[in-house]
Amino acid sequence: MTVLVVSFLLVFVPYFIPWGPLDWLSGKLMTIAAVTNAFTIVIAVYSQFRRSGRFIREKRKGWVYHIYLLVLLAIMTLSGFILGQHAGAYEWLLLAVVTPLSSVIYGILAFYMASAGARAFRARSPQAALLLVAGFIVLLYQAPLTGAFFPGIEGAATYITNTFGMSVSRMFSISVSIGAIVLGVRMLTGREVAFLGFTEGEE
Amino acid sequence: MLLILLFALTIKFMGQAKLPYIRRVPALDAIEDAVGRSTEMGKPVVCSFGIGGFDYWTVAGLSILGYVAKICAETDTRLIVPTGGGSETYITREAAVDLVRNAYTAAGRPEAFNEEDMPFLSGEQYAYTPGYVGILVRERPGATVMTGSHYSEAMNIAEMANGVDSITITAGCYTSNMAALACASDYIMLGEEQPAAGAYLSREPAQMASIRVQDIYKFIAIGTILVGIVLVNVGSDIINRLLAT
Amino acid sequence: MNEFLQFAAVVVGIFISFAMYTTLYGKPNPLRDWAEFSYLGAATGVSIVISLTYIYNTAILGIQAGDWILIFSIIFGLMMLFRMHPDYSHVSRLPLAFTVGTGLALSLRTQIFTSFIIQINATIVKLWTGVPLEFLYRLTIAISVITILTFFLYTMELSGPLLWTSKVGEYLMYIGFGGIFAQTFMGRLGLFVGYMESVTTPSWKVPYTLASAVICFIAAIIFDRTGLGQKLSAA
Amino acid sequence: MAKEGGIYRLMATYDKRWVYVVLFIVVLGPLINPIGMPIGISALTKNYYAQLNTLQEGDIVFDTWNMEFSGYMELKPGVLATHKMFIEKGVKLCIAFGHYEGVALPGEIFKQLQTWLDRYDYREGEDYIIIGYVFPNEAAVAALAQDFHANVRVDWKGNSIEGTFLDDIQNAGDFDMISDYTTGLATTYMINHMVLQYGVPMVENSIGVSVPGHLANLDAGLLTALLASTRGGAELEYLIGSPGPGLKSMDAFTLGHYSLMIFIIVGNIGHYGWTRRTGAKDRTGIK
Repeated sequence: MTVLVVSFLLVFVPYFIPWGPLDWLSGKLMTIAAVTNAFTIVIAVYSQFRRSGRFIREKRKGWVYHIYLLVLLAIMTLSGFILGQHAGAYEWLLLAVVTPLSSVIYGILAFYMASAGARAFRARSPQAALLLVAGFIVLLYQAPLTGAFFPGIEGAATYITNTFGMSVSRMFSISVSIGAIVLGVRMLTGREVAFLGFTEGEE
Repeated sequence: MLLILLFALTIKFMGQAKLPYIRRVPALDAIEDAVGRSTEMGKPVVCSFGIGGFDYWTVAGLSILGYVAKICAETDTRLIVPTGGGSETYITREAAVDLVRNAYTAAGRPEAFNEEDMPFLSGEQYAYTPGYVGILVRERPGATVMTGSHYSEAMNIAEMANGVDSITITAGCYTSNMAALACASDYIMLGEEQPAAGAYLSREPAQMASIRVQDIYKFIAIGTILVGIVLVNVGSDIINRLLAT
Repeated sequence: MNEFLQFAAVVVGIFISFAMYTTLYGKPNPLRDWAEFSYLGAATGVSIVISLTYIYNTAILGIQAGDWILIFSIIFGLMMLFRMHPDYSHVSRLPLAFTVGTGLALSLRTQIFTSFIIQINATIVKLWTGVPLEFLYRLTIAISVITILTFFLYTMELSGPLLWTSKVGEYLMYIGFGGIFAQTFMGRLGLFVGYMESVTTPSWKVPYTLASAVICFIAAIIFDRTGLGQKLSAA
Repeated sequence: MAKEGGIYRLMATYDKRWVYVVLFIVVLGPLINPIGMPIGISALTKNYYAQLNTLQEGDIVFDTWNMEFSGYMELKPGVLATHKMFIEKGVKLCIAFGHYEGVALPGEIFKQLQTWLDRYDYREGEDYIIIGYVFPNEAAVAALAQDFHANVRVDWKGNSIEGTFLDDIQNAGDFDMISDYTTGLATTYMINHMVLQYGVPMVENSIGVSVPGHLANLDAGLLTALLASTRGGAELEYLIGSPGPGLKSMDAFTLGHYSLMIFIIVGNIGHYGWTRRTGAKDRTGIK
């Protein structure tokens, strides 16, 4: 707890009271924190290993996939360290597997959004009707072709996005920041200790 | 200094222990109905609390999970809680497991609690998502309650849940996600509704107090904006300058 | 990397992508799982390498450059790893508290400005600037922000004027959502189109793309019809 | 499929997967043989173009690629067009990644820009330096903003950055502009710790998902310009008069939007016809 508060103050205060040594210290603390956080990847990987290990040991359905996964992981890591990041299996896998799939995985969301939109944009209540109309106008504007033929659409669309849409985002960022602040204070005043891994049982 | 003022205010209001009134969020009734429905159909309920660490949303999501667990324990409905998805979720998971176990114990049926139903689907977001979807496809739950901080995988899950026609109750934790989820799911807790619901359910003083404090801030914000706009338009930018400091 | 390897990378990449797209068919099938596990394995590998490189470049080199205080980052980091062992997980609480503390400080000290004060400040503007359209914009923003904020008040019964404003706020919010949904869709579509563009240029990729698409599509159907998919898939 | 409610019901409750198939076709089709539809230029993009034109030769731009490869797929046109402008103007770039997939980007991007690199003799080390993956989390961003050289000692290939144009950089304030391409990774942190603290102008290439949020920032003056998604990129290509992937994919883009709209219309017609006959209800999140 004390560590928490102290480290908080050491980074928090210098932002408002510019004073050489303090700035230096806070800067260093930030770097340290950054590096410390970087270590958590090891834990994530460890838990991945444990899970796969369980699958393989108990010969659960699909355990072969887990062996494949671990092998791939090993190749990737070793090659990355031994041959460096710009050569060998590491680079090849990066180009052949990681980069395409990371695009696909997010790209698939386009389909989900399409089907969701096609299902949800039905004028069945005032709210839904508003959603439908607004969404439709903006969609219409976003199709580049429309802009070429009816420049007028831009006015309507930007009016929707830059006023209503923007206000929603703004309201939201306001309320969330409030929430974050309050939660932060709760943590600092020790009202929220669960995040340190204490659970209700221990407290 | 404005910031210090805010902090002082927060602590002061957090200090006072009196439980404020909290409006009931409509989606809560939806949760009850959904769980009831899946009980009748003998289907399980899937409830997740996000892939974030202990942030604003996850705290709320956990309270809602506790509530769902309570109903499930009482009505003897199978509850599946996919966990993991982020490098911090190994902490939140411990809390969640405890929460659910307590709920079953409170309902007097500790033996019904089965930790195998709270699988840890790895710390990677996009290993978590297929795992989650896999659960939905295999178990075909009657209700899917997705709370806490879910990010781009939320659409993915919501659409799948809808595909296996389970009632989908989601909570959006950022704007574009809310807009999308509002379309994809049956009931949605829009942003702040989620913490409010969490506080309403958990009845935990800290959470309720913070909702109260947040409302006060919102009032301050509204007031400032109103006054500010009026002043600015009669030609005095005092508020802007004050805030700019 | 020689020509053939690059070519192979491209082709494999295209095929594995379409294998992943078979998710959309909504039925389990081994192709998809193969793609998924490949991604998981490879991506995890990358993240290990990169994170450790970052640690090396920042901390180790830093210490070598005489920045002794950075030694703590290593110590804390190692203490962090005790999280993995249930009995000693308490050791990791110190670095955890430290990182949470600093993180909290970092976010609080600025977030309150960027997403609270400045946002409010930006809403307080001269409504009438002589341009009617501008006036419309600013008025709408002011009204929307206020009304929507009232929609999110919880510790009091919404009644009288509040009820009214919150209703208005709700409607305005749904208009906003309409726009936002469209923008989000544009984003995702852009991503998809962008990727498809990259697998169709230069034009020699096209046959491979189409072939992979067809193969994967048919495979998905077969796996579903024959029930093989259920048997061979990972879950 | 069409039981009571007939065709209407079919129109209201068709199998989702038809949407998927159609989307695939309308996107792949025009990409394989383009149609070349005209496009309109949005005000946002005009502003972005104007902002970039304020840069002088020799200015140092902090060029942060806060995107996964997927994000690059969406922002590609914007990224390429923007960098063409940078190269043409002889701006010095300090390139950083916000995601580990970033290491795959330079090869890809500079391959696309090869002709421009040659034409303006734009070299790594002299004109641009890649400092690699330096933004694992908020703390790192803040630290780097406060003291650049204490946090960055070598570039992504391990060469020291001593004696390069980066010697002029002490803290984030010494950059003339931040040009960010974001999928929402480190961007908020950069706004908090660089723009807010050191007042560096920041221009943003944002994926469509983050556009609403960044519009608020733009309006609040935290960002100086915003380029929205693939479409913005295409428009920028049009403005700098160098057609690229963006303009090529605009047909697919248009058709993709139109197809969704058609599905919506069909759905609504079906919904009306169906629900009016049989009091049936279908569900979504909107009350």
